[in-house]
Amino acid sequence: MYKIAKENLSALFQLIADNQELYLPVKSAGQTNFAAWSKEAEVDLDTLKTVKSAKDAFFPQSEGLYTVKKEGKKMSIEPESLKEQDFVVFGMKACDVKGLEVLDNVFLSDPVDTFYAARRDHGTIVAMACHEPEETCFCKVFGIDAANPASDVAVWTVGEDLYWKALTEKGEALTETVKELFADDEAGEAAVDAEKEAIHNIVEKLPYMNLSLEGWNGNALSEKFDSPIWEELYKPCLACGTCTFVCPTCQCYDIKDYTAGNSVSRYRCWDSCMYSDFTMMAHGNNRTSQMQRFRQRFMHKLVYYPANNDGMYSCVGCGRCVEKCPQALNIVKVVKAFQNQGGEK
Amino acid sequence: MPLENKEFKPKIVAFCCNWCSYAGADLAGSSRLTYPADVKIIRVPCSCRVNPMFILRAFEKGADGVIMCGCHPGDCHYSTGNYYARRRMTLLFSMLDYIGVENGRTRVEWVSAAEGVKFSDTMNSFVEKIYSLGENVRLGDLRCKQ
Amino acid sequence: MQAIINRAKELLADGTVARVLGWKAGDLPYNPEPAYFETEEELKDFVYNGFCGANLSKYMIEASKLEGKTMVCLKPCDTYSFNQLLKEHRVDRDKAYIVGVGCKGKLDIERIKKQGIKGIESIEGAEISDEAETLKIQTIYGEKTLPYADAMLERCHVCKGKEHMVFDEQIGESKETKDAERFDEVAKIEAMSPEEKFAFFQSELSKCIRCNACRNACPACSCRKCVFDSNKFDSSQKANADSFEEKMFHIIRAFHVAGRCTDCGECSRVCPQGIPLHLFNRKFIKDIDELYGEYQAGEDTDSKAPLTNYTFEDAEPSIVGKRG
Amino acid sequence: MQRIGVFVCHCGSNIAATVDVSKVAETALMEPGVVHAEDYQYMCSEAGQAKIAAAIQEKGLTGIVVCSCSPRMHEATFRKAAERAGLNPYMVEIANIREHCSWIHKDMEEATKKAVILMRAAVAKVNLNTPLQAGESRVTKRALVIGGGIAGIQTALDIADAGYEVDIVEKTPSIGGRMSQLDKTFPTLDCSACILTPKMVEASAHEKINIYTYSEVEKVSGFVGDFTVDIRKKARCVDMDKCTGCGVCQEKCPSKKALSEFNRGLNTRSAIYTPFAQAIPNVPVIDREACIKFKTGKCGICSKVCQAGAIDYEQKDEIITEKYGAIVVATGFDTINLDKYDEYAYSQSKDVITSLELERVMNAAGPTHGHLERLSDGKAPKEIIFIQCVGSRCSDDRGKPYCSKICCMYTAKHAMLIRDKYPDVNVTVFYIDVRTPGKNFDEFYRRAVEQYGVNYIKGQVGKVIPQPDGKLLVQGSDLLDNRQILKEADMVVLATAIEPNPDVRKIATMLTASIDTNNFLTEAHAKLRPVESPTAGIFLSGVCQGPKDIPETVAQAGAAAVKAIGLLAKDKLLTNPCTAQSDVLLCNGCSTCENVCPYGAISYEDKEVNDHGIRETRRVAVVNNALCQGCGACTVACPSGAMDLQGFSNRQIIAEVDAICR
Repeated sequence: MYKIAKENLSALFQLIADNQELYLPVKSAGQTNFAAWSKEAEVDLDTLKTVKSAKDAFFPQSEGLYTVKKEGKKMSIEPESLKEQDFVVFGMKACDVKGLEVLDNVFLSDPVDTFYAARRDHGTIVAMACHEPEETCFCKVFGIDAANPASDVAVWTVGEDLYWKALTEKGEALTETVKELFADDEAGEAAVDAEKEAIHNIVEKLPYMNLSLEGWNGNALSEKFDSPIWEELYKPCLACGTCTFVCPTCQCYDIKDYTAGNSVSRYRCWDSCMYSDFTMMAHGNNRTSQMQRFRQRFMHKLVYYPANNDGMYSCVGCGRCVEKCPQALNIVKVVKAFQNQGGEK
Repeated sequence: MPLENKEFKPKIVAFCCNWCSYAGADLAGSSRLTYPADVKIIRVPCSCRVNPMFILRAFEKGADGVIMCGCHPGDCHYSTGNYYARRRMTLLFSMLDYIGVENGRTRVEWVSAAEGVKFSDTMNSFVEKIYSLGENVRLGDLRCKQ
Repeated sequence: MQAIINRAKELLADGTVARVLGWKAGDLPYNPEPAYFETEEELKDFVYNGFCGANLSKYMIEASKLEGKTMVCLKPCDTYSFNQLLKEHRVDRDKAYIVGVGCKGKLDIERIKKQGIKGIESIEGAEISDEAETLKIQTIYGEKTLPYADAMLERCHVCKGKEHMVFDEQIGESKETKDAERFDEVAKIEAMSPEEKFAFFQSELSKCIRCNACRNACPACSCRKCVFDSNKFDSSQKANADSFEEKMFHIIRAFHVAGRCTDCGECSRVCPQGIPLHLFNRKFIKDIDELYGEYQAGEDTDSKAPLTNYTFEDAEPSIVGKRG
Repeated sequence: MQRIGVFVCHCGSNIAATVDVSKVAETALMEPGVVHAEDYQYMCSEAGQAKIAAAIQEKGLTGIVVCSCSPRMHEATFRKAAERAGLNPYMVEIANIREHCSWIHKDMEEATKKAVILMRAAVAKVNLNTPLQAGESRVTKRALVIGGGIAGIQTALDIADAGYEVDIVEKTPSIGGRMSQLDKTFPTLDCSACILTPKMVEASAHEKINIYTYSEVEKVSGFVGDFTVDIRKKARCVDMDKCTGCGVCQEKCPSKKALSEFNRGLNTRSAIYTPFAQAIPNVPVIDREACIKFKTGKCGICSKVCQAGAIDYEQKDEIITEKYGAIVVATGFDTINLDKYDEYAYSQSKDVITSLELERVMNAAGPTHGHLERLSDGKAPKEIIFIQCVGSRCSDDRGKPYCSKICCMYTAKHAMLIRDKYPDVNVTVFYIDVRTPGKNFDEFYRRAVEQYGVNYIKGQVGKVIPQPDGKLLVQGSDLLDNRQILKEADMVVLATAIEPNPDVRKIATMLTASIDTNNFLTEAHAKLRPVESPTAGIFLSGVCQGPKDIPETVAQAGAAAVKAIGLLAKDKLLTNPCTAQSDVLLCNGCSTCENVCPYGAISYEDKEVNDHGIRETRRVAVVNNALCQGCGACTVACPSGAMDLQGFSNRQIIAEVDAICR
């Protein structure tokens, strides 16, 4: 267990950034999101939830795949290179770390997504325990411990200090490079334990933490799919992509081409199942109504994904959709709606 | 023309209405009134056919200046087209100015079929302005700059 | 609120309307959602308080296709949007029973949280009937108070007024909440140097995640298919792969609603990244007012919109440079 | 994928001297879709067109790009050539590498680069072209002639003689125009009225000609073959059917102080008047501003003396709506206002007059009954000075930059007539140049100098100073002798520049006909289509197009008539297929497009649609292709992009933009 005073953090960031890229929560134009560290950046570790999750660091919102160049009648293809540089993501929370596990199941299973895999290989995650969890959080529902992020390095905030503990080899390696700035503090264990307990106490008080997911599993397909409840639930939905874009586990992307003069670059970008052209094909669209699109998102999180991943849900209870949905719809309301009407059906 | 930066060859798109300005450009041509080759003309039936999307598209793809020419107000071949175009462009240019794009990169000029001289004068002064502003870096897609 | 519920029950009971479009209480103190109510029983969840900011007029596009009338609760500012939709033949007046509901300014949960308030358990003072000028917020980290005005949405500080532009009946009083000039923010930007303007918008727009919430919430953006979703202009975009695309999207979106935007403020309210999108629309409104005469979209249903109108003497585009 | 052929024209050396045409053709082969490229001396020649046809057939081309002169020049030529070879004519695009490239650039490398880019833009566009079919529209077999001067009369007579109905709309109470105000005509010196009056009579008597005098065109809508025109027949206050033209009313009218327009304000007329004795129709009008009855409510003498009972004070303006297939503009000219030419003392001295005023002075029906006398004191002048180019060939904004063309000749005429009738009068002419191109023109001028002893001085007049004794001191210069001249005159005549009738601007706007900076109507092509306006169905007759003398005007009037007849002879016209189209699935039915359509071509219908499985009835825009003229205003007004313009589609224009910026 190492300790570093908050006031020395910029020295820590500088030292990390000397050797590799560093992404961390930065406040810009009033909003906190993960961004590359720079001396001028306004680092914001106080805001519990960045607007977007740290998903971008591993699976960017848009990313080049390859470029086709044309010279006269000759064509050449230049693939985009894979991530080669090591980098650190600092300040993720336990839920976001779990979110990566959800993405891993998708992108690292065969056929492996090489772009994602390269980023995972080169990335070291320093996650922070949630000092003050909020009413929109429900990570506990998915077995996540807000006080113990399953990252390479875990960090706890206690008063004016941060406590630092490497949990993996990658974490050890990172610690080696920055150790010079740390103080050893064996007594820290106690302080950290107190912080963990405080977090657990708050978690118990939060309104969503004891949400029941009973009945939601990979086997619930037709029962849930055919429920008339969807018809009521989707109605306020604007069909925007906010929930999917702030979500740490949404993984759908579209592949598009951009024509730039004499070259065409093929890139992929996040897609949203809320969009009317999601999975649009030549014949049209599988899902023609917003109800179907709305249903898709929650069925995927709570039924389809568990069906394919040994019961694991693809929601981590970060609560970003709860906070950001323009019309106050979210996965919690969906689950509750089924609970309330469970008996009536 | 001041050529401070000799390497900079601006890309300039000129939208010209078929009835007045395009004919004005033809007259400039047949009168051998020169203006820089940086200007490329796109023929549209009327200035009211020019969608703000076209102008932004030109900037996206690397244009350094976009000029739109139409019939003088009151002389539109379709009676009222240039009036709508005038309002549209005024608002669009104002918005571009508002977000910090140099004002001189866009222009509207009314050029009649008989104004070959005005056409070439306009293009000369516009190109000169673009040279003075230099490359457009605020309103382009970087992928097109490579 | 009870008066609205009572009236809704009556209208449902006597068959005047087939459904009620209002808000349903959420599971947190601040997250009611737009909802339809078809029975007296369902109305038990009806809520109308300071957090019912959503403009319901756009929902009337779909509701106009349903059998029977819909009772829709519209705040004064929402009625402008309804009128504009009416003007564009997107909603059916005969399918709407408009209850103009009173408003004392709507609350912005993002703004409340920005002031360091978290772990919210309950909020007092958000009820429409409350006379309180202060919100009392109970959180797991202690009790906080906040002046009501400090928790209001930006749009309420420049409120267009207490009048409903269209309604069948009115329920509840409205309160004057305007305490700022509508165009001050725009004027401030106009006064900046080009470099400052560019830096300002670059930093705001770089937050855009292209979730389309602004567009989808906007009552003026009522296109069946947006140009940014279609191949008509070869302009289909799904993500901002380059910072140009943010500008393109927001400029064109603002342009498409220029002269049609009622300045209802939904775009800024719904933006998950807190981008002050109203600054685009309001710039056009300011320009239109200054160049072509004052015009308030949605004030009526028969005036000529500024961009489908002209005078011989209209300002030339070169005025942009001359105004400085 | 299209199979595109690119044809690069040398235009002799017009293009090839500045643009490396073979390089343009070579580069074209690199462009997507291009399967054939060649260059040739003259693409528009028969041999050139044959090459295009051959390539279309041999290579199975689906679209072609011709890199040549302006599409305004030869687009139609190449479209026809393509059509003959079996290709839809709208699969042809022109890259304008002459007017927009070779003629304005000197550097071969630069011009070639630009030509390549223009070619690329055209290829990019044609890649997205679709075959279009021209529709048909009916032709209304009736012509409208705006203006009843000699140009309008001649055009109307020629059209009527070909068997078509013609309406003449004349603003003043009588047809006749400027020519009716002239005394004699050059170079034959025959009497203007003697040759004009028979034409006027012929027009009024022609069974196919209908004349609206004291009337103005109020509104024009529609398009070639099918114009709808509102004509305002101003209240004459005299019943045209009842009036016998006896003239008693004019004699008895007590208000006689109104200035005579016909005599250029040199004398007065009664409030009820016909402009001149030979007026057609010979029916007076009441000038309401001068009429005592209208001013005070009392009087009514004309009504009392009119035995036919034709006076009708209650008469109102009448709007007549009529359909026409063709419209001829013959609005003529006026002299410019001399307010800005203080130095000639026009406003200070009655003895400084314009040449047109001199015509009235010399005319037997004029204010002096044809006697040459000073208007200030009625004395016979002994010394007359003519000043040429007053307001013509002017480099500043006081006057006109052009030559008024007729002044040199009419001044020679005036000088000659004066010297002939009053041999004791000295005549001096100050001129910049004497311009006498025309049959028997120079001979005429030389007669004035040699036979009649008119004193021509090359030089300009700086100032005319009225003297206390009534004489006019003229300060001028003699450029040939290089000396200043001070000369006293009894009369000064200003050869005042002519300008298009000021009303023409309003009319041009109504007709959407182009007008140049001098308010002359623009022709469709300066050389090849001099009597047609660029707006189809609008023809130009007389001075409204440019300065002309009478024979030229008559010739052009005939030419305009022939063009109009050519149009009226057709039963149907092919319409421009480049019209707007609305995509049913994208249309919001919001009516925005309708609000900007100048032709009322857009309406709304409730249509059953199947939008990817969603079946519903939607209000959608429908374009009437016969009415749509293809301006594109609607396409930009439409936020969803549902409205698009065939031939200039969003994607086509964007492809051009991309190609240029690439």
